[in-house]
Amino acid sequence: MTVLEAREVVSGYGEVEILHGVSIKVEEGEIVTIIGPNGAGKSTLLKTVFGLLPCKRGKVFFGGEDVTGKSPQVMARKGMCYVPQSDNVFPSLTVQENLEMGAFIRRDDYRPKIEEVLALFPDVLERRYTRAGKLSGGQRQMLALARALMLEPSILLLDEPSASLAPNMVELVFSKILDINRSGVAIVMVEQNARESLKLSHRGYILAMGQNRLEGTGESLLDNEEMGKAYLGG
Amino acid sequence: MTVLENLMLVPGEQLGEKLWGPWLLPFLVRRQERAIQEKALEVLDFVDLWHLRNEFAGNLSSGQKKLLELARTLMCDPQLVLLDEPGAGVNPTLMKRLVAAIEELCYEKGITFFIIEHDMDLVTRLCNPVIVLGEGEKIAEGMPEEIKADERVLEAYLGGQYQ
Amino acid sequence: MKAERLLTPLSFLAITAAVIIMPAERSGWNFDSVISFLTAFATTVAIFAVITLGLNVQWGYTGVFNFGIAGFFMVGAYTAAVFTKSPAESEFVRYIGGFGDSLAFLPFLDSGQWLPFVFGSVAAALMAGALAFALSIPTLRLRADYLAISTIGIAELLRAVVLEERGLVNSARGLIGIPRPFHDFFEPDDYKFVYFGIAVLVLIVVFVAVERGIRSPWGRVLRALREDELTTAASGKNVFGFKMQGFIFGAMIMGIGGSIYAYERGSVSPDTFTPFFATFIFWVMLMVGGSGNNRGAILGAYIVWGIWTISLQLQGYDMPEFVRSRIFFVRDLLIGSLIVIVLLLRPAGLIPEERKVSLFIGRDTGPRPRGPTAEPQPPDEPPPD
Amino acid sequence: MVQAIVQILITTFVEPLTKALRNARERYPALFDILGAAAIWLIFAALVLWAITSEAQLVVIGIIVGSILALGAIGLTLIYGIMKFANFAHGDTMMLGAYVAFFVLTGTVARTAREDTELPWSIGSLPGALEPIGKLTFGYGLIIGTLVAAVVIALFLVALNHLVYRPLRKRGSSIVVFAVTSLGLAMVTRALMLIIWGPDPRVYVSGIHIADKYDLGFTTITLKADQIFMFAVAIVLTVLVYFLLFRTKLGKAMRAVTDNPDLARVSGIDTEQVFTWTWVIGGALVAVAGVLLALQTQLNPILGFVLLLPLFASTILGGIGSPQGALAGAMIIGISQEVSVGIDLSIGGLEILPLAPAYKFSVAVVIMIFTLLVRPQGLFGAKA
Repeated sequence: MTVLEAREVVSGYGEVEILHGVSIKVEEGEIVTIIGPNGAGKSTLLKTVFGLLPCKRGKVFFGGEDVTGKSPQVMARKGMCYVPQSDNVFPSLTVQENLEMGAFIRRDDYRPKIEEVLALFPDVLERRYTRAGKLSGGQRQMLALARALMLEPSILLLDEPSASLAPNMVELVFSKILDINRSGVAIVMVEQNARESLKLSHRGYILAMGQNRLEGTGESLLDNEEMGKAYLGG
Repeated sequence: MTVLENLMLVPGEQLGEKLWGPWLLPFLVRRQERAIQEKALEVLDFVDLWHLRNEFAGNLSSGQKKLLELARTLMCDPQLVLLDEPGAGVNPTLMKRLVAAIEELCYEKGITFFIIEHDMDLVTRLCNPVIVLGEGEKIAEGMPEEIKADERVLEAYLGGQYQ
Repeated sequence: MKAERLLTPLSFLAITAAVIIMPAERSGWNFDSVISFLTAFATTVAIFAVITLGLNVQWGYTGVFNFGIAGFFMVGAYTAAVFTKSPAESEFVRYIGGFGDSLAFLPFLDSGQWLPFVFGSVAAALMAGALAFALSIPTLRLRADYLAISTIGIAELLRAVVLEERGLVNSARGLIGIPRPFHDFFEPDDYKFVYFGIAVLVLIVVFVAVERGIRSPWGRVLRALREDELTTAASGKNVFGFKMQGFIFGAMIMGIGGSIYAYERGSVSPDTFTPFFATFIFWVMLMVGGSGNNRGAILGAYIVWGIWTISLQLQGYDMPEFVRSRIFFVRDLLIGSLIVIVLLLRPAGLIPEERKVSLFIGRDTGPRPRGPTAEPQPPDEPPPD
Repeated sequence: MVQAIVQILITTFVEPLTKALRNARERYPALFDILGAAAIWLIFAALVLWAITSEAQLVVIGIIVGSILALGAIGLTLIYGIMKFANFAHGDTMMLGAYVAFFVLTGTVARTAREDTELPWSIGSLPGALEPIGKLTFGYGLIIGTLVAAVVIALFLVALNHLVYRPLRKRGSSIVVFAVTSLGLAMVTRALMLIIWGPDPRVYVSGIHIADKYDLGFTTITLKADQIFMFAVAIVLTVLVYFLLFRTKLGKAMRAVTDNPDLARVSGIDTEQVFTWTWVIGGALVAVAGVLLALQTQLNPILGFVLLLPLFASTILGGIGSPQGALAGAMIIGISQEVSVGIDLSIGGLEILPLAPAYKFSVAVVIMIFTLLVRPQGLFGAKA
């Protein structure tokens, strides 16, 4: 079943148009990676899907329902969570409070969920009552993932989860992403680290100039001759 | 600021940049302004932004902004220009123009370019010696054809195990 | 769209009609009193327009968020007063200096007071400039809102000094008897026209000086750093130096405005320079007229002072006592609401900023340097990437 | 000419100085951080020690003024931290709160500028509403009046938020536009007070209030029961706000929005709702602060603007967005202001700084600018 579908999405910042009609599709339980050169519109696509940027033309469907132009709050309520690339924790709140903020719109008792989520990330669990501003880069990324999981989303949008992390941390973050996916959450991530991310993805899209360039399974993209050209060149 | 003003800002040591300049020596300032404007328009013509000279720079597309940035550097008669990813986010039409502009500047005016870029098309077309960096080290150096054949370069870009 | 374009002339006409008709009707269509009323009105507008121009240099062009106009205004007015007055003689009037007569030792000054007048204005400009220089070192690097709070605080501090230091400028009683320029040469009845002329002359000089400065490479740097300090610094400009120059230049203009205010009134008192009157009203004038536009600043001064004056005129009409006794407060309410409404509905002001490049060259000169290209240029680029 | 001189002055004096300072700050950020905070704390500690031994009475009054300021400053710091703009209307809103309570209590409005008229019924006409409670000067009528004022001011601010600030926010206006708008609203608020209640000062309860003497061992101080009440109210409300911010979901959301509004929106927090609640809390606090201030001094429309500088000084000194910082900052400002009246800096018979009462508020300005120079993030501010 298709969880998320974006059809011919056109969007941008203010007057400037960055996406000129991009389509992606995410099936249930999939990891989908979006790669492409700088300025191709990868992050813009995520932001538009999540309702942070207005969708000028095209449609976004989530779970078969048209959610074009809905606000982030609505998206979060429907079960889509988004982790921005940077500044993705509240630095002056403790780890625990960060997670509570992740569950802000939940009306039920979310305390068991906090324990459950923290169990996934042992080294964040250790620093449960420290302020998030004092965590290391990798721990922050973990916390950001944990925060997004608090709503038990059916799909997670990740904007460059491995950006500016040390290599061993990158590995750890990717393994966590795989864990999350195995628990049944579909994942869409935008990545610069094409090789590593495509390795663990089911499918991938390559964007260039705000348009779809290539799509296929993770392996097929890695083997593709044109992939080198598309990713390295514009 | 309009595109033209952006360029006219660049030259240093302008007499009119002292507040007393425009008050006490308007004629000299005017002459200087004319010269600067002429040069700015020439540079704008060169990068094909002349028709946008009175447009606000904020309204330009990102590709046009790249051209404007190049134009800004040209305003101070450089001998060496450093470009950080000139090709990123530029559409093919503008890219052609950019490449043509760089070529002309390089071969006709003798300006040296030092370009950081990951678009191999652009690199092959423009650059004579290419230096490839990977994980903080120099991996290879040479002409584009040599580079393209280099094992380690291919590995650094796409991962050796898939080649 | 059309209504938008009519807004500026309509508001101008409405104010003009009101300031002519109201006094005329109240004086029983006495032409002379209307003329003298209008002269006084226009003189004040000219004086306040000078100060608004100074604010426009600071905020409109340099982007310095000065909420302490009252301070510079006050320093200008008091400096001019102290420099042109004769020394204090009575025990009840105490102030420092009083250099007005001591220049009489210069033989060519003996006849009149024309130099002390200019002298006082120059001193006012220098003092206000010096104050701005002193303030800019600690405050100019601050964030805009911190700068605003600091400047408002410093202006209040200065007012406290004026009020409290008895020996300085006669504290709360203020200074009276400031000599008025060329006063002795004219009939008292005609003098108001002369002073109107002087005020307008000062306004024109300041206007031309500001226009020249702004529409020149100097102003270009200011506007560039207002928009993006980093890029301007990357072009090799000394950002802090230019910011400081803009701030000081604006403050000097405010000082000059303060000096001609002091000459016009013939007296100064610390009550005038409260933040509400002496700072806020200039912001309203600039925002209504349009910041970043010198003609807008003058128009704003005209319209806001027009509203201010008209509401005072209303007092003379027959109306219920409970309204009449509150007319001053209603006026405050009007001015306060005016700026909120302007910022909500027309944030650019009546005359928005112009796109003129430089005073020294036209907006668009000459043909394309290398001649037109073969195919006509597309009007704009295809969708940007 | 002038410009050339300025240029020379800049290059010879200002630039080397600022450059050296900046370099030092870049090289030893931690050291500068600690030094800045330590300098402020030390100066304050020395002042308090000196003041307690010589001017205990003034220190006590300073604490009372400080606790009133604290209530206003907490509201201001929340608005500043969450909405990210300096609300110049806060002082006048504070005074408006005091007047609303006055109106509820007495039903008095001005008929003309100098004559009053009374409504036929008000809280004050309830049986025993004006009967003093214990040693206090006022009865339960004023407490009801204060509660009503808190509600009215909260609603007033929420209405302003919807009518004025939200459209500005939607347009993405700069902080400067917000600041000028709030200054305009300050003027509107003050004009409203002048229109409704006239320019003359008023008091809640007229007559002479008796103060008690307390023996502290080394000195005696006099204190009115009202003043102890003010201090208690301020402390209780501050503690309540602290609990709200650190223990409740709404409070945590408010802190989250202060930290990172974009991420808060992404997490599903309705930021507009948080803004509304911030105005409600800030408004209620500032209304209570206004009533307490009017009890301590008087009701006077022009006091609102005078208060603005100490309020901002407390907020900046404590660190924007930090309620405990606002409390500490307000105490420091309050005590410094009051104690400054007692300072008589005479050196060798030469009076150099006879600090007159009019300089009270200048003390706040000086402390504020000093803070901005040495430690712009304030005492409790986290971000550099």
